Amino acid sequence: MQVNEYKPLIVAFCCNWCSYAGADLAGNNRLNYPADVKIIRVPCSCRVNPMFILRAFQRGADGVIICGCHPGDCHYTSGNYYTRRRMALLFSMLDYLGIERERTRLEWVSAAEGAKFAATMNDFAEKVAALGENKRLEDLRCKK
Amino acid sequence: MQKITRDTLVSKAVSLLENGTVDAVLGWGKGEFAYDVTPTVFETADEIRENFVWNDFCGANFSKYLVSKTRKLEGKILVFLKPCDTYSFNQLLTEHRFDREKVYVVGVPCEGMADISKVKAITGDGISAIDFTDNGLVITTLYDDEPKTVAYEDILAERCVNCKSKKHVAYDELLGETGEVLESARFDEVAKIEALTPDERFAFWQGELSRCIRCNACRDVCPACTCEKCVFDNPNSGAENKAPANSFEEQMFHIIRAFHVAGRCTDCGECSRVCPQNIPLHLLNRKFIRDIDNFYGEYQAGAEVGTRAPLVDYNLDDLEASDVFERRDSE
Amino acid sequence: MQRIGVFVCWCGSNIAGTVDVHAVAEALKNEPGVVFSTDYQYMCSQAGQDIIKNAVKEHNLTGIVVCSCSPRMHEATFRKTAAAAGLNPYMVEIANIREQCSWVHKNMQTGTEKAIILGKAAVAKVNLNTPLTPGESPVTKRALVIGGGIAGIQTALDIADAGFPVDIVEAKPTIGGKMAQLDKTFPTLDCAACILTPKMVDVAQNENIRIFSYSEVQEIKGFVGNFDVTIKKKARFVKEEICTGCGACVEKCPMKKIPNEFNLGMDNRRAIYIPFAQAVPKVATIDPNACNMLKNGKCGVCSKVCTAGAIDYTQKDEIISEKYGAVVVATGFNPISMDKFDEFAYNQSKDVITSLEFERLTNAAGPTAGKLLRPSDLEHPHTIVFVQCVGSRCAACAEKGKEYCSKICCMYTAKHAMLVRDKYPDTEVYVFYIDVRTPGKNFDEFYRRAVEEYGVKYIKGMVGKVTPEGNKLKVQASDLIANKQLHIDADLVVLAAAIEPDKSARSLATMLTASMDTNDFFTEAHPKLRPVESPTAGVFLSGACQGPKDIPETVSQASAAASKVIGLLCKDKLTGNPCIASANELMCNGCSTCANVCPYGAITYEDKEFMMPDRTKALRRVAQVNPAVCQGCGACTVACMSGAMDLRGFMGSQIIAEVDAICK
Amino acid sequence: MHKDNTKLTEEIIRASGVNPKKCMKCGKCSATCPAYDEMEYHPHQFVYMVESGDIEPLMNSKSLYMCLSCFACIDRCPRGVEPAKLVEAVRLSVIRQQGKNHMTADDVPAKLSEDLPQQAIVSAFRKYTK
Repeated sequence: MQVNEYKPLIVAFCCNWCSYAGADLAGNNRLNYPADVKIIRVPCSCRVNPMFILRAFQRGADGVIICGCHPGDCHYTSGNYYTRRRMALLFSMLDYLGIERERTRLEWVSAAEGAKFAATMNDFAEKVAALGENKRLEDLRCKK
Repeated sequence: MQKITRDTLVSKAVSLLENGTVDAVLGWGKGEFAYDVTPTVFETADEIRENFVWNDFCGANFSKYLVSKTRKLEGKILVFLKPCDTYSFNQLLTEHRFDREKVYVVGVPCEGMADISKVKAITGDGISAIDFTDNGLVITTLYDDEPKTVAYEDILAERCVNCKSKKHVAYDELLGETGEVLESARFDEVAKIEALTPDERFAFWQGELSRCIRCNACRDVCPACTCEKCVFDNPNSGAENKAPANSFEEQMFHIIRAFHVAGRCTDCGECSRVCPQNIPLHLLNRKFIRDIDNFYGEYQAGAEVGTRAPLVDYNLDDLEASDVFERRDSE
Repeated sequence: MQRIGVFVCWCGSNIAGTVDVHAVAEALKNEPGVVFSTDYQYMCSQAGQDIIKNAVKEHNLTGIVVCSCSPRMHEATFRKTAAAAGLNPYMVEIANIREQCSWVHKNMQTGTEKAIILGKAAVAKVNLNTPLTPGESPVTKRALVIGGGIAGIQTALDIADAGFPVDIVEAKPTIGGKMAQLDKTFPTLDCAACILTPKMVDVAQNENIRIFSYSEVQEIKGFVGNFDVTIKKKARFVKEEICTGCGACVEKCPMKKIPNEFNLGMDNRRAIYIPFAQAVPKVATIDPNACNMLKNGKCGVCSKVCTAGAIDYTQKDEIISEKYGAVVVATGFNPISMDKFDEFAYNQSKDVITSLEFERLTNAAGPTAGKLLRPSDLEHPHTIVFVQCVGSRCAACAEKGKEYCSKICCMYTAKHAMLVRDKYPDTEVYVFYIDVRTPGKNFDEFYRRAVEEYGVKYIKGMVGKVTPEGNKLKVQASDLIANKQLHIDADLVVLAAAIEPDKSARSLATMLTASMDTNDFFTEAHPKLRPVESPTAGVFLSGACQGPKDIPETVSQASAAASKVIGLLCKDKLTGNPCIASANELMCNGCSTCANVCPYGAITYEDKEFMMPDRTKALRRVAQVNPAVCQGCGACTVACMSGAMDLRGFMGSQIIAEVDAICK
Repeated sequence: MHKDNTKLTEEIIRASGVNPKKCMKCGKCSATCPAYDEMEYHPHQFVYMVESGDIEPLMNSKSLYMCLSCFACIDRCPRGVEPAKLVEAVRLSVIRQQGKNHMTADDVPAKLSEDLPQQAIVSAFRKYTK
C-alpha cells in the first residue's frame, strides 16, 4: 500500500464574500492545510453548476468541495439556499450511482472562520486520501 | 385493451377539423409495423381516416411536439393526451413553452400501454401481425405457424404497471371519463437500489450505463428536454460532446440530463420507452423525484400550471447537504 | 488569441519564502497565450505597477495575470494599473499565491507546484476574458414614500431637506399613522401629538413634498433610478384645494352612527368626516358607504352648508402616473386580530381591550376625552389587568399568533401601567409578563420606576382565562414565582396584542419584486450591513414594515433610509457592476426558471421574432437581464438548463477552463 | 443533580411526542388549568421537571390523577408544548411500571353520579387501566 505517497487532487469552489475570505483568513493566520486543495473563486456558491463538479471529476479530481456563506448570511440573500438544494440532490444522486459519498461536500464557512476553513480542508483531504484515486465515475460506463 | 375505440377518436378529430375548431391534428399514425406507431400531424380528414392509429402501442407523449408545432402553425392544433401526458403538458405551460390558446386538448383515457420488448420476449422476433382482442394480443410471427395470444398483464409497460395517475390534469374536452391519482409503487425499485451497498449500486449502474450508445433518443423524446439548444450540443457550454470522446462523458450526460429535468420531470417514462438499449433511465429521474419528496415535501411536476419547481425554491430550514444520507439511511 | 503578461510578486519574503517565484514565472511562460512573464519584489508598489504598464506597451499585452496576494486585497489596484496602461480593467486576473498558497504551505516544493497550478488556472481564465464595461442608467430625481406614518414622514422630510422632490402616498385620509393615535410616548412620556403634529405640518408646508392622501399605489414598473408608478387617488368627494377644513359639514351631517376608525370604533363619526383635529391635509372626506347622498341621492346637506363650495358628489377616482428614482416602503404595522383568542373574552366583553384601544381611552382627544372610563358602563375601573405577549412569541399556531417578539409591548405596557397609577392612585394595576424586555436607552429604568415608584404589580406568569361575570371580569392567572394560581376580579383587561405588517405590504412587495420573510416583513439587503435597503435595488425600508420597532428606532431607520435615497438621487447616472448575467437569446427557452431564482427581480421576458434553424420566423419569449438591477450572483446561470444564461466575469467556460487547468 | 433518568425521560418524551424544550416558561398552562389547586406539581412545573429529568417525584405525585385531560393547556399554550400529553405519558409509565391498574371495573359503579357524564367515566377507566 502506498497510501502515504498518494496525493489526492481536490478542487474547492469558494464564494467570494464568505468562504474565499475565510480561506484568506486561514492564510493570514498561517493555518496549514494540504496543498492538494486548489481554490476556484466564484461570486456565490449558487454559481457552482453541477457540471463544473462533474467536469472536475472527469479531469481527474478526487474530491470536490463547495464552500459558501452560512444560511441566512448570503451576500445575495438567497444564493446559498439554492446551492443547498442543488447539492443535496446532486450528492444523493452520485451516491445512488455508487460513487463514494465522501468525495463531495458542501460546507458553510464565513469570512471569520479561517480556522474552520483549514480544519474542513484538512478533514476533507484526509477522507478523500483514504479513498484513493477517483476511479468509479470514470469506470461507471466501461464494464470491466 | 383500450376501452375507448379508434372510431371515437377518429370521428372526434374529423369533426373538429371539419367544423374549423382546429387546423391540424396531432395523433398516432401508422408506422412500418403493427407495433410501430409514429407521431403524426394530420391536416385532412382523409389522412385521419386512413392512417390514424389507436391501440395498445400508442405510448408516445405528444406534449413536447406542441413546442415546435404551435410555432409553425397559424391556427389551432388538436392534440390527444393520455392522463400522464397531461402532466407534461402542464409543465410545459408552466415554462411558457407554447401558447395554450393555440392548442385544443382532447383527453383520452388510457388502460396502460404495451411494452414491445416484453411482447418480443414472449413471442420472439419477426412479428408480422397483431390482433387486439379482449383476451390479449394475438400475435402472428414469421417463424411460427400458429398465432400466439399474450395476456395484457404480461406485457404492460413498467410505467403503466406503476401508473401514478389516471387523472387528466388538463383538457378542453374529454373522451370517456377521467380517473383518479393513484397510489403507485413506482419508487419501490429506487428504494431497492438505495438499499444496496455502494459497491452493488455501482455494479448495477455500471451494468446499465455501459450499454448506452449515446443515441440521444432519451433526450429527444423527453418533454422536459425542450431546450432551444442542448448544453451537450453547444460548443461554448464546456460540456459539449455530441459523441462521447471518453467514457466519462456518458456519466456526465446522464447525470446532467437527470439534474436538468429534476423537479420538472413528470415521470412520464418516455426516456425508458424509447431507449434502444433498454436502460432503465426512469430510475434516475425517479431518484430525484423521491429525494425531492423526502427532502422538501411531496411535489408532482405538472399537477398544476404555475407551480414553483423545488429546485427554484427553498426553505430557510431545508435539509443540509451533509444530512442527506442520514435522512435517507434512517428510512 | 490573447497576449498575456504574467507578473509574479515576491511580496518580500511573504511569497518568495515558500514559493520559488522565478520557477513560477518560468513555468507560466509556456502556457498558451503567455508572451511575457516576470517576477518582482513588490508588484503593488509604484515600481511594480510600472513594470506592468511598460510590459503592456512593449509586448502589446491584451491580458494580465498577477500572481500575488488575494484579489480581495489588490484586485482593484491592478485593475487600475491596467486601465492606466490602456487595457480594459476586467482583463486582469489574480492568482492568489500568498493567502492561499505561500502562507499555508511550509514546503518550498509543494508551494511552488501549487503556485504554478494556480497561475495556470488564472492564465486559462484570462484567455477567455472579454473587455467589460459597466452599464449606465439615468436617475429620476424624485422619491416615492409609501405610507405616511412617522416613518414615512421622517423619510420624506429628510429627503426633501436635501432638495429632492418627494411624494407621500397614504391610504388613509390623513397622514400621521399609528403615532397620531397614541397618547404619550415612552420613556420620556411626552405627548405623541405634541411631537408628531408639528412634523405633519412641516410636511404639508414643505414645497418639495406632495401628499397623496386617501390614495394607493396601483402599479410599479421599472428599476432603480427609473420607476414608473401609477397611483390611484380615491374620490373623497371634496375638492381638496378648496376645502378649508372648517368642519361645518361634519357638524351638520345627519349620518351620525358610523363607527370611528380613528378611535377604533369606540365612538362614532359622521358620513363626512375629518379623522382628527390636526389632520394633514385638513380636508373633509365623504365615506361613500355611509353617505345617503352618494347612496340614494337624498340629502346634500354638506353641500348646502359648505360656504367654500368644496363638496363634489360627482368626483371620480384619479389616476396619477409619475416617475421616481427611489421607492421607500413605510407601510407600518397593525395589531393582530384578537378574534382567535377566545380565552381572553375579547369579543364577549367591551371591557377587554387592546393596548391601542387603551391609548385612545387615555387620549384627551379620544372617545372619553382622556378620562379613563371602562367602555361598557363608563365607570372608573379600579382593578386593571394588563396581559403581555398576546399573540407574540406564539409558535403553536400560525393562524392565531406570531412567532416573533413584537418588541414594543413591554415598554408601552409599562407606560400604561405607570400612567394609570399616576393619575388614579386608587387603581390596582397588575401586569402579567413572561419576560420583561427592555433593551434601549433609559428603558429598563423606566420599567423599574413603574414597579418601584408607581407600585405596579408585575407578576411573572400568564393569564389563562378571562370570564365576564356581572360587571366584573374574572381573571384566572398563574404566578410562577409564588407557584400559585391567582383569581382576580378586574374591571378592565388590556391585551398587548402582537403587531403584524400592514396587509397592503404583500401586494406591494410583489409589485416591487422586493422579498419578504414568512411573516410578511420586508427583507433587508443584508441583515447587519444593509438594514434599510431591500435586496431589490432602489427600494428602501423605513419603519415597522421591516420588523417591529418603537418610535425612536423607526425614526432613526427612517432617516437612514432617507440618507440612502439621497445618496442615490445625488447621482446623475448609475454605474453598474459589469460582472452581471446576460442571456443568449438564441438559446433561451423563455421558461422563467431564471426569473424564479433571481433575488433582485432583474429578469423580465420579451417576445421577439427570431429566424429559426429551419429558416422560418418565429416569435419566441426570451429573457432580458436589467443591468442596473442584476448584482451578479449567478443563481440564474445554474437554474438555466439550456445554458443561455451566463455570468460575465465568471462565465461557465472560464470556470471550466480553471477546473481543467487545475486538474490537468 | 437528579439520578440518571435519561432513559425514562426519553421514553416519556417519545411516548408523548412532546418537546419540553419548546417551553418558554410563560405559565399560561398553569393559568388556564381548572385543577390547579388540587395539584402538588402544576402543569408548568410538570414540563420543566420532565425537561430536567426530575421524573420520580412526578410519578409519585397524586397530581398525575388530578389532571382532567380537559386539554385547555394544550389549546392555549403559545408554543405548542402540549403539557397534558406529558401528564398522560407519565401516567402511563407509572401504570406500566407498576403493572397494575389505577382503576378497576369494580370502582366504576361507586363513581357514577347524576352530574357526571358517562363518557367521563369511560375515558377515565381507559386512562387508568393498562
